[in-house]
Amino acid sequence: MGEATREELLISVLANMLAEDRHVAVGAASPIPGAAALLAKAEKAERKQGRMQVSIIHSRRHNPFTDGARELFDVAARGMIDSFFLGGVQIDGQANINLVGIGDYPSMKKRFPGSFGSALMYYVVPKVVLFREEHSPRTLVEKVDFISAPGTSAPGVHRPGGPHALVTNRCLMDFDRQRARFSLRSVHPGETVDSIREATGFAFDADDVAETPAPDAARLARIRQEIAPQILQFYPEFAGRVWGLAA
Amino acid sequence: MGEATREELLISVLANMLAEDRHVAVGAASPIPGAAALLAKAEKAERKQGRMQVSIIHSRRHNPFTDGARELFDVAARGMIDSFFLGGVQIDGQANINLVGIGDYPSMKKRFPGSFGSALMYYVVPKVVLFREEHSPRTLVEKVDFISAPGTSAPGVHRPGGPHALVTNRCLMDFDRQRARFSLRSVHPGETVDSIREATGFAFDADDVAETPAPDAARLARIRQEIAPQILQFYPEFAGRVWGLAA
Amino acid sequence: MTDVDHISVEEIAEAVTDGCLMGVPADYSGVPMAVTRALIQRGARDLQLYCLPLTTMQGDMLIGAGCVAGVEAAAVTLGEYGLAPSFSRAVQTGSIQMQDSTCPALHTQLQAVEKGVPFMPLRGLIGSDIEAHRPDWRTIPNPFSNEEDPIVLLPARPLDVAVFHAPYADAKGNVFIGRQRELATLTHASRQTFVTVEKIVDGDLFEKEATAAGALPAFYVSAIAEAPNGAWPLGLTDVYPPDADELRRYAAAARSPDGFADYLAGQGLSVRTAA
Amino acid sequence: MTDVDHISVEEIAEAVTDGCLMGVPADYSGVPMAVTRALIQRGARDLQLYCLPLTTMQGDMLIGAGCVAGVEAAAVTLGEYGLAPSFSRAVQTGSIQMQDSTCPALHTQLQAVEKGVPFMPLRGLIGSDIEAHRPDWRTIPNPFSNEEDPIVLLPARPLDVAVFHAPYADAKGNVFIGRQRELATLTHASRQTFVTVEKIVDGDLFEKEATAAGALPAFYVSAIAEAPNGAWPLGLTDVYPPDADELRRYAAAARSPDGFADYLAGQGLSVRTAA
Repeated sequence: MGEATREELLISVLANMLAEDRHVAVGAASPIPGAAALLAKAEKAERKQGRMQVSIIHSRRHNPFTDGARELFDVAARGMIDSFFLGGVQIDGQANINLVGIGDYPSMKKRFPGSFGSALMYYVVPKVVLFREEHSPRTLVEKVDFISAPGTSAPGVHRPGGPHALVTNRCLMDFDRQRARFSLRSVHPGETVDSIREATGFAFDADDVAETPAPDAARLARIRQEIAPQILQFYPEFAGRVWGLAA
Repeated sequence: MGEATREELLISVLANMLAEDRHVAVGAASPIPGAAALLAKAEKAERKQGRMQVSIIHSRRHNPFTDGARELFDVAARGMIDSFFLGGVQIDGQANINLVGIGDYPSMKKRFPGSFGSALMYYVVPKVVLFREEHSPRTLVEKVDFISAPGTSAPGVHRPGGPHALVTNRCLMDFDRQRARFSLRSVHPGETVDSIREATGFAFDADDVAETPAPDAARLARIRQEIAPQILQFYPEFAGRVWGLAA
Repeated sequence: MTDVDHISVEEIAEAVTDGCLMGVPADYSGVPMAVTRALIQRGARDLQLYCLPLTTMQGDMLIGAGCVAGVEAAAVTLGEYGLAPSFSRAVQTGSIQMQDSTCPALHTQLQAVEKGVPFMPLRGLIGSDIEAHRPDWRTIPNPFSNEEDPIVLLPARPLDVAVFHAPYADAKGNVFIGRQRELATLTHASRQTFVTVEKIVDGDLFEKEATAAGALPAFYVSAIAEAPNGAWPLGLTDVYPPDADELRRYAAAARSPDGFADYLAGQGLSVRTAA
Repeated sequence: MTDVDHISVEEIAEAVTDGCLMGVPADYSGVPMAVTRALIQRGARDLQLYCLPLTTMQGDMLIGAGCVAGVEAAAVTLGEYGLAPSFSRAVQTGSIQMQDSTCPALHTQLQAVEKGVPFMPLRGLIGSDIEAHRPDWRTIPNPFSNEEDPIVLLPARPLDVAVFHAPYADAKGNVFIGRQRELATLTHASRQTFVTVEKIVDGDLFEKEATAAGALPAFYVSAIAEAPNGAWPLGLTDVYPPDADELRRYAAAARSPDGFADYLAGQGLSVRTAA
């Protein structure tokens, strides 16, 4: 079967966070979160712990919405989406995320697409997983240049949701909403607490740091045999690159 | 061809008010307004003055809405319905309408169904035609027992729409929104200003009162040959009674 | 594999617990009359009916049978068959609490739930006696206007349960609602939604965009029961018309409490005796 | 008889007048690329794009061609083909006014128009730099809460015109939109709506509830143009996929102004010279 690839490790890490969910939503162009959600759903079904709705907006087949493009946001605002994934051009130590660009707003030095749905989703989805593969001082910064959505809110602001964890190519961090601070939970194979510190532009805690566990053989087999063919249907480029599959 | 029946006279009177409309909506169980709207649409088309959308909620065929039961109200609130019809258990001299019941609210001496959509439609549809066949001191009262929707609103209240006219079995009255007062415009055959005063529970003006004109031969022929068969499709009982048609 | 549990009409009636706030569809949306009879059968009590936006025979029967404590509606009527006799009696004797509303307000208060916001504005209303009797509504000055412009805010009204009847569900539990999109809002606004259907069909409504457009997705549905003719004696759009004779019979019978009780008895049902 | 006028793609481009506020659909909703090219052809200028909620190649081309004065969007991107180069340049040089928003806010501001209300509330937003740069939004204390509970009200944003592409219209002018119901809201919120379709089909979508469910009624539509392959090189759900090669070609070419101009020239188009 061979070792888990980097992508398979990330799929496994993300799937762990979704194990108990009833509804996981995945935005556009997110093959790794999409695969993680489908994996978590399959494992939950096997454990006979009930159904999991996986809504992948990018995929006609896995997009269950019939009330137009606003329905995802409506469902989320009602608290009915358990987990969602957000990225960021920049993410800072308070878990503020920036999807708009680098430099001074509005002209910016480098403009990126924009905030998408983050300025609602980050507030209302109980478990938002920040997922950014590139882990560098350029992406993980002291303070973002533009707050697409803040990591925490003032008392009194309706904020049932927020950041749960940050997953990168190098590690997994938890986020403590009370203290507005990240805590290194596990480093991926080849990384150390020091290498993470070096690659990170913000301060974080680092007690009880483990190595990120690779998926066991059963899970790895499931990813390759059961999940990969599904991913092929709507992320053909990704499935080709990671698993050598062709549509 | 014969004389116009009472129902045909009313259809003709109502149709006159709709001649220039782009969108007329008709609520449930309103065969006479429904027929009037279809007549006005046919005549407007013949005059080559453009299209008229006639939305008859009761009829699957003439109900054009696909956004659920709220769509009629949304369209109306945007000011896109030109004319609508409302009735009333009671209608008073200030054009307040009561669809809720007789006596003291909430228990009432006699309870009727309720206000339906009147508490929005009456405010936002530019030309609301009050249509109540029974014309008696019991229906046309000094002051309604319950205001389902008021005839006029205080300055500052968003009120682009409101009462345009009152049509009954006996007469046609205009409503002056500035003065909040009805004015007798025409009496149907067999009625006089005095007979109307006797049958009406509220005071009204009566200058320049004409006799309500019967539909001319061409219009009467159109009602019977073109409109009646359409009405048969969704008001079979009415079409049977008035025109002897059977589905 | 279906994504939704299949249960019986009686189990749905059990799941609609006494005292709950129940969303009730209009006569054109698919009225769950089989479940209505099962609710009377089980002696349901203290139901609060939230009508979207009106009710006909369903509400009148539940009220007459003693299952209802309160009604919020824009109308309770038998339509072309006349006034709703049990309802009128119950209002006049004060045995139910009637909260008068207007169609768009009933839609709007569920839209607010749907959207996860605490309120939504609506035009109209101001100066009506409906508004005068709704201390739960709030009028504010429109914050976007420089001139006087009062506007009513309606609070979100989350429902405990919604029940409706539909032509069919597919093998996965997706329900065909067609253009009765008020059923989607009703479902979104309810903690639980139970659906009875004429039949379960093979296939998946989501396979084609053309059929997906009329589907309510399975993940919103708590459970489904097959109930052929489940809207009878009311009709089901494009499937069967109302049973006019039966509706006339009901309208006549319900004019007196005895006649109503006889009508129920004819269906093996009885009026709940007071607790 | 059709209920809607049939005109040409070029006539639609004429009807989208310079300086108007134009509603623009997302890549999954049916993007009117034929009309986009016709707008560039006629030298449209000062368009204000309101994106529902994002734009891809359509917005980037219009910006690059000099047709756009402002953009309100949750994102402008070529998606898997990378950043939107003309957009990024235009923001960086200040040649367009960018009003950053977020998907649900863009939906909500049109829902407010749809409902005929001056504003609608939305959760989230507070404390973001999006909110900080939107003086047109207002935060109020939730009037239904006894505790501190600020909530943002978004003003209704009526559009001058909306243009989108759909699989087909029927003989009466009813347009199939399937479950892209954001196109219904877009239409409801626009003074005029023009639709291009792959083809006009016989019959009437309203004959059956099953097809009526996916229809936008003809009376909302100002005019229709037949435009086979009218979304190309973008895709049209269930009809054809995006033309990945062409999109890649565009993404590469648009990286420089010269490359962009060459790409346009390859389609017989050119960048509008400044007035």
